[in-house]
Amino acid sequence: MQALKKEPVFNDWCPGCGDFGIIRAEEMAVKELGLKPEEVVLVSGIGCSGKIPHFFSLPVSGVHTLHGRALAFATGVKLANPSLKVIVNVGDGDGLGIGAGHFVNTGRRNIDLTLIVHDNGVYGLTKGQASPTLRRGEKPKSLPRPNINDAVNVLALAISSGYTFVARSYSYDVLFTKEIIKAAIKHKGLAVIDILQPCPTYNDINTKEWYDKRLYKLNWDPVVKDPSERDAKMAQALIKSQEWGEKIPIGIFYQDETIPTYEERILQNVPNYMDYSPAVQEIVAEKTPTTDISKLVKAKRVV
Amino acid sequence: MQALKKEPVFNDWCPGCGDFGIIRAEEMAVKELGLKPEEVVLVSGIGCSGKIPHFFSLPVSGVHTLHGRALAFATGVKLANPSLKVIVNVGDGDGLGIGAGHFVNTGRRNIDLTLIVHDNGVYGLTKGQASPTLRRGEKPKSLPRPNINDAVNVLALAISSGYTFVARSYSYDVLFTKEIIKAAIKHKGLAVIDILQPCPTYNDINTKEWYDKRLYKLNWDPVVKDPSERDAKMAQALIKSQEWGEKIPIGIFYQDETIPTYEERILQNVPNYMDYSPAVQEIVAEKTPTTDISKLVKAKRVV
Amino acid sequence: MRLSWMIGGAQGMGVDTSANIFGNAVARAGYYIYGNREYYSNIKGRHSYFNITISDKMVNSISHRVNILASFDAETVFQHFNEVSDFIIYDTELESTKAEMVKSMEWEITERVMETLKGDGLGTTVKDAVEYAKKRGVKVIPVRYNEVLKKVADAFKVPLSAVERSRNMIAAAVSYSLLGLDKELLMSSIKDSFKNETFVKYNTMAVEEGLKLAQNVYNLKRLEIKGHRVQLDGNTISAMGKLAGGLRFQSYYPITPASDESVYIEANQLLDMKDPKTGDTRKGGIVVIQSEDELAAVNMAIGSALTGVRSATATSGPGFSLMAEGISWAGMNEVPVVVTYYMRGAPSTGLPTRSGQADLEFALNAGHGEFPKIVLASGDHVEIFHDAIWALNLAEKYQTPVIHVIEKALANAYSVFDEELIDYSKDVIERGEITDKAGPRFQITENGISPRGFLGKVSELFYTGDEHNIWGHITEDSENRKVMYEKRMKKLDTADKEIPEEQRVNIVGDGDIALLTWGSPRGAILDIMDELKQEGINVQMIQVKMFSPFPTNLVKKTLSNKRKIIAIENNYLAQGARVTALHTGIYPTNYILKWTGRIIMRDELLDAIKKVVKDDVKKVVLDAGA
Amino acid sequence: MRLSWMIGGAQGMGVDTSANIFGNAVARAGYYIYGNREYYSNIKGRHSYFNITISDKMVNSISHRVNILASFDAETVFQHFNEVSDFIIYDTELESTKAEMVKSMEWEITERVMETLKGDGLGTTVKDAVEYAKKRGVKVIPVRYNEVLKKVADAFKVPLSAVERSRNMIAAAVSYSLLGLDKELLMSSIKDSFKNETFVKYNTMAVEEGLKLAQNVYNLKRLEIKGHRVQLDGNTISAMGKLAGGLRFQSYYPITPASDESVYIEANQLLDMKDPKTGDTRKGGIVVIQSEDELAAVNMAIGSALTGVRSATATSGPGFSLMAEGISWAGMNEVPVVVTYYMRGAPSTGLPTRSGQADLEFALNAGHGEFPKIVLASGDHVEIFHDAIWALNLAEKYQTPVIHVIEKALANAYSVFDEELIDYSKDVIERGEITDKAGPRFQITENGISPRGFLGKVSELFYTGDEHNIWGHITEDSENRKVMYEKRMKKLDTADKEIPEEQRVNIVGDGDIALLTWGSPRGAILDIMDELKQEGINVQMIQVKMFSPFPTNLVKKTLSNKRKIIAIENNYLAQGARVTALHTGIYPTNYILKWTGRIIMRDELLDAIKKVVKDDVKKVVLDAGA
Ligand SMILES: Cc1ncc(C[n+]2csc(CCOP(=O)(O)OP(=O)(O)O)c2C)c(N)n1
Ligand SMILES: Cc1ncc(C[n+]2csc(CCOP(=O)(O)OP(=O)(O)O)c2C)c(N)n1
Ligand code: SF4
Ligand code: SF4
Ligand SMILES: [Mg+2]
Ligand SMILES: [Mg+2]
Repeated sequence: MQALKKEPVFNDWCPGCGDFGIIRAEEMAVKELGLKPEEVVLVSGIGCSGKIPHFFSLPVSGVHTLHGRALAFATGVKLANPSLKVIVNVGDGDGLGIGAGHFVNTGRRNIDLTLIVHDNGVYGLTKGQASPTLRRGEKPKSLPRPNINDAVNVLALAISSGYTFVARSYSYDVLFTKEIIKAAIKHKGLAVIDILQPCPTYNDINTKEWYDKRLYKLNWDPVVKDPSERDAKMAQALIKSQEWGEKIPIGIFYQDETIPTYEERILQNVPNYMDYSPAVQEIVAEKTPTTDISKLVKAKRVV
Repeated sequence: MQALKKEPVFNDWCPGCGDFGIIRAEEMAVKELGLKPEEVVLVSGIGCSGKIPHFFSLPVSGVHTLHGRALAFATGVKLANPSLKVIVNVGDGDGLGIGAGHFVNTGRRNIDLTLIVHDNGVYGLTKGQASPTLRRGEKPKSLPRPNINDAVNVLALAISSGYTFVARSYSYDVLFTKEIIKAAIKHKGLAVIDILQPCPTYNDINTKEWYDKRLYKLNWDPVVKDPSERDAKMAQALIKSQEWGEKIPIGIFYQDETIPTYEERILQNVPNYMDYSPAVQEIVAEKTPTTDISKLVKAKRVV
Repeated sequence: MRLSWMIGGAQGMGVDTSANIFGNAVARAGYYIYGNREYYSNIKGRHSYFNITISDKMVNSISHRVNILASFDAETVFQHFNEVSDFIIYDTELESTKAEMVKSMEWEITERVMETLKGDGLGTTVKDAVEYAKKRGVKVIPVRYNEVLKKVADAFKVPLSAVERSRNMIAAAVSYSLLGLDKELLMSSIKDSFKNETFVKYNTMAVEEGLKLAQNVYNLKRLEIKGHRVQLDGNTISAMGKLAGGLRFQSYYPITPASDESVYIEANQLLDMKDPKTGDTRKGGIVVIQSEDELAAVNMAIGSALTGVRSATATSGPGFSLMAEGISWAGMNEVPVVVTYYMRGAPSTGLPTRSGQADLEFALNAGHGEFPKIVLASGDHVEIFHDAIWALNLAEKYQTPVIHVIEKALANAYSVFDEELIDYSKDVIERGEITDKAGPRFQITENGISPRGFLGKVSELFYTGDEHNIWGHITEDSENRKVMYEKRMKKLDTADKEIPEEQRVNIVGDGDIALLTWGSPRGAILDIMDELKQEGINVQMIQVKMFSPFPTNLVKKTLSNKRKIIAIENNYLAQGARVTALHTGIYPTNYILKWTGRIIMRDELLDAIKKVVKDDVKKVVLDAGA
Repeated sequence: MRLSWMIGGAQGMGVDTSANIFGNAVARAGYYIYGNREYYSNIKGRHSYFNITISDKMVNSISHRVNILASFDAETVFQHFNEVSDFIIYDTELESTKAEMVKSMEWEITERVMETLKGDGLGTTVKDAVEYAKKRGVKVIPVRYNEVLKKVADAFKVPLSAVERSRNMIAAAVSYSLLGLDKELLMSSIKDSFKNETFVKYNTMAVEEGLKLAQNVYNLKRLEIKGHRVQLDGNTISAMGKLAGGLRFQSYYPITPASDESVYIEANQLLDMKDPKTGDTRKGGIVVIQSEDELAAVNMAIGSALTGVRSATATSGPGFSLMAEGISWAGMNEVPVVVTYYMRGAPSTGLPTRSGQADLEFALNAGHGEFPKIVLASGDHVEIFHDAIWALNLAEKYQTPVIHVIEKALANAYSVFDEELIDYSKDVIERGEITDKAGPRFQITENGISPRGFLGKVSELFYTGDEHNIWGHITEDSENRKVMYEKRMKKLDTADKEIPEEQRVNIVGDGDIALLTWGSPRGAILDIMDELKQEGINVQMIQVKMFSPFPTNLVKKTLSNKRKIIAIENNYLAQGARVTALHTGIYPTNYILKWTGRIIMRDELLDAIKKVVKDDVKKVVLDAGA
């Protein structure tokens, strides 16, 4: 039981699962960016997708959290130690069903995180129920009857919530996905990538064949270079995000680095936040507190 | 203690609170539409705004639920008894902070409900913390330091989530608000009205004076008359929803009745749902079950 | 007479299907069956298995040691070779596969397997494992699966891959031969199980071939059957109970092992309903809604219940945690809502597809503040059915949330039993105090129960999670608080007075050794009581079914003056015994506990009880089952 | 010596401010003070009041019956006229206001007031209420508030409305006169309280005028003071304790009565920190984040804790319900996280601004599954401070969630006490087993504690809510499950062995009547022990501070052979006594309970104990306080 060296973890995704493309792209992105393993923390939710940190082949750290809550954990990790690179992988049910509240509200903070949505249209690990990205009227083989909910528009939702890097990719296009992930990690601020991820086991609608004939790459400039461009770029991205059907665009829809990150906003109140963050503060000196609250106590003196 | 007749409830909102305008408009709308009181159910969340059912002057019913969960309760009420008119009042923290997950996912269902957001930029009942609609950098008198979160774009979020009636109003313009509420109630599908509601106690930025010089009424056709118009109307609404600053539009941004309601979707599976809904089914006949599950049991017979 | 059979294979390879068909065929021969399913939290590739006990009497447990192991992959051999007493069926082509080559097997297991084999001087291949078993008297039946499948493929002129899914049926067929039962039963079972004609054909031929590979050993005879028998798992029977009990609204968020219940209800949403006035039957629809999370699920059900509709949700640990706030609201607002709580391996995500009884005290205390909550736990499939109806009645009678606990061990297990046991013509529907007149919702009454009007039927009904007056309006008045709070709490006393204690606890046997338990261990206990007697150990099973209100008097009386009180539970703390102690002041003298996520099996339990009684061991920790 | 004073008025009218200033001035004269605040869940207009006890010795309770009632509106007179023994200060201009005209007063209260007055043959005006009190020996001090205010307004040439907020200070000043203390103390207190010069001026003059309206009655002398004294409420002192204890991350979602703690930390986010190596002091920042809900709050704190940062969140009932799932994850992953649980009136939204002790069993059992959880509850302000530090230590030592319970009754009350009581130079910081080497996070150890590495300091750290192996990777292996689960649970035994039981329970007195309690009732009990002795009632207070791990041996020993065991709690079920019974098998003989949301006051408690002891009443239900 007490294995001295770490045994490799068996990757138990189904053969052909789109998640394989994502993990490969993500590994390559981390590697190519030259990130130090101990500085990278993968935070994931619960679902097939959520197992990704355990399967990662690089010696990074990983936190496999709760269904829907990955962004909250990631926020805690990042703000306590802003020097870390935090990448968050969530399922579409995970991130946009049960996790939608955090999806929206994290947008409002523009924390320097990368969020990757494994968009397979189903709840994989619970046997293929409709996820929030499955369109109404569709009936993948795991559903007894056509889906009666409308799909959420992930990209428009992200833009409306304040994400400053919004992209879509396709898991079987590993190299393209890798590049998008790299761009997202490099982006200063909160990035989301909606990765179209076929689930060959349950979703027989949005298959490789289905995507292959529809996907095309955006060829435009999504970057807000000056706040004055923001409204226009946002509008074009919002309109583009509605496109789904015969043609489906992938690529970067919107990017805006003119908005301060949450970390920068904290800096306004805590000037040394980046180099003297909670994670580096020493709280104990020979068993006693290093924190001096005497000024606070004094302020409450009556005599 | 056992008062035989119901004593009037004391309305304990602060003097001048924008909520007064909302309740008046809502009462008038219900009255002018000639809705029968026992068919109207007000469902609310927790906050100053959440107290509205208790203060209503018409003999409707009211369910003052949990912080953030009003839409879930309302969904249960409505689907169990689709003949009811259900109006949901939430605070902005209530509906878009803690309740954002339900806000988004209810959009996917297009249930025939009316959602009214009391948008005052603060958490009123907990003493004025920033709500999700307060813009970054703003410092109402109740905040010790400027707000470091970005505001969520309520209207764009609603449109991205699938709401089929999306409007904004202003609580001090009671007659206009009343008309918008009437339109929302009459709308077949899920309607949301973001009502700008000054909170004179905590929010000294978005005051009456501030709004009075900025607000203008939309003068356009927001209605999708045919699915082919959807993308264009949605795009124009999304773009318009970004407008905030010197000029702030109020009115109906988007309306689409070409999408079936959730109730209509249920009808596909349960043909007599509207006239033989759960609420009218009798489950007991002289103490014994009326439900005959013998076919289900038979299907499981081995011999 | 009892016979144990196990089939294993990778998830997605049809192990369930073959286990069901095999069991079904045996049941058609007049045998009772209990079958337990074990599987990983994984969709494809991990090891899963079904362990079945066949008996001429009703049976509610499985045995760790099985007579027959039907395998068609290497991992099944490695995981179970040590659990077999009579026969191992295995694939000869895998003989040289080494344990360390089976990547889907967790390394902890691989290590143990290798140790065991090496300890016996053997290598680490399938052949070695089989050898190990052989040395211990197990007979082995090598099967050339690919050859058989090729025959089938050739006969139908299809590629081998098309008939791949018949592999498991071959394993089932070989073992079926050993039983000596009519081939026809198995064939008809196949026919009834597959809708797709082609599959029937492939499987029929594969089975024909498989049947040839072994001979009758056990000599089972066809038994006479009176009436009908049904084969039902816990999820399905809970759904059936709820439907018969008048459930009309179910909200759920997918979660193992709860969601199958909701999916079943949804699939059978249109039901025959009798009109109480005309007597005519017509179709009526149940509303089933997949919500965005469990916060929504419970609150939707509560909203629905306010309209007078019997409403429920079903979940397991993680989801139940999210329902605590809603349950507290329902308690405060006296809303009849049922939460079917499927307990699985906890804490946190835990062992999502394994079983456990570690959430009992949480269920009892979930939700801040004090309010009456009724908590009942079923011990077998038949109990689940009637308890599901009962739960709906209790919720409405006492206008408060009811938690119905069902473990994964029952949810995903099935049993074959006499259909008359779930005859519900004698189950009553009690709706409690209902009014169609407007008036105060929360009238103060002696027994705490106030006449309840329905939203949409009565106007000016008010509800609030804040403390409220009789009209449902907020008040912070101190005196009102005192009285209204007391009124709510009194309902639990009323329930305690009204619900016969005999219905709240099952007491079986009259020995001077108390086996204090609840939920699924009931099955194993009942199934070994005779053997214990033969060993001179006279036990009495005290199975608590309702933990709130607790049947204090009866349990106290029953536990008094026992020679030993042995707590038997699927958890670490013996939570059922803790709750019992809280109410009775009586503590167990001994413990038999298991928290591996696997069901308590009758053979390990038998050994453990002997150890406790004969060797006076204070606590036995069980761990059988791969 | 003890003197009780009360001031009331509509929310938003500055009642708090005047109560603080009044108390502050009296404290400057050398008196100890305990002040309790009652208010509605409302922003403006509802009745709120402060009830203060002044004493020459440290005091931790208030009295229902007050010597002086300072009122400046009608509702305060109606709500409290029946609670005063010596003086009522009231506004003469309101004399003709009838109870039924006061719309902000809840009708339940109005009805009772009218009944009381009518029962005495009186009308229902303020004058009648005052008359009622007079008949019972209360002296009345009529004040013409508007006249005084007009004077002030005229003096500064501002409209009356500008000085409106000085009304409450006049009431305070009139009562201050009765005490006979130096005017200067009050004046300097005003100066120190308002940043705005103009307010100081208005209030100074208003107070000058007010002071003239009454004369010295109580003759309080200035007392000698050694060292410093502080005036602190529960929210603030908890924040201070956390900060001293090394808290570096606090997440919160606004909720009464918890959020003031977080707001205080945020406002004091930049702190002096000593560098352990150089000894230099520099500023360091605490991260405080207002999350979108409590699900996020708890999980953010957990995420932060994984980086080795001391992390906490603070909430009350509804929010805590939402944290159950996260707490279970933290238990599974052995994460040191502190949840400060402010208990308020439950269930559900309940009485959001009132107090309660009804969530104890929920706190103990929150989160599905079994995992060690440490739960401690403070009994007064000083305890809160040191317990806050202790909680952070325990969390890290035992690598598990710690729940620190503080009631609203302490959170919003303040006390004045000797500053040395919160000297923290002797509070140690214990971080438990920490490692900076890569390696398995969940090593199996004898005491259950595994060396903990931090995210960002050590690579290849893995966490998962699923059952995991020593590396933090998912495994469903049965044997690993058994061992890993046991390892986690052992930590609670280790904690139980290591934490001295004397620190987990406060035992005061040596009588043969046990007063079994926890949390805020401690104050009232301690404050009446002398009086009880004088009545011949010798009691011993057993205040349980830590409910998990429970100090079983010491409590059992202490409770044994008591003549009576009286459970004293702010709830219905006597939950603390239930938990005690679960662990010790010892049940209370009597109960004194209160669930109105109001604090237990020393005079009502004194009466109740006498009733229990002398008249042998089984259970007394308290209900004092408007
Ligand atoms: C609170 C809670 N509810 C439900 C579950 C059960 N659950 C596990 S995975 C899953 C859905 C997974 O779907 P998705 O997020 O789309 O991820 P995928 O498996 O498709 O990658 C659910 C509902 C859970 N673990 N926790
Ligand atoms: C789960 C939970 N968390 C926190 C609270 C405390 N709370 C009460 S009202 C409120 C915020 C109200 O703000 P908003 O929703 O904007 O409504 P408003 O008062 O502004 O109308 C909060 C956080 C609660 N009741 N429940
Ligand atoms: S179920 Fe779908 S998403 Fe999950 S592992 Fe299999 S293919 Fe991938
Ligand atoms: S605090 Fe603000 S929102 Fe609440 S009642 Fe007062 S003015 Fe209205
Ligand atoms: Mg998915
Ligand atoms: Mg608000």
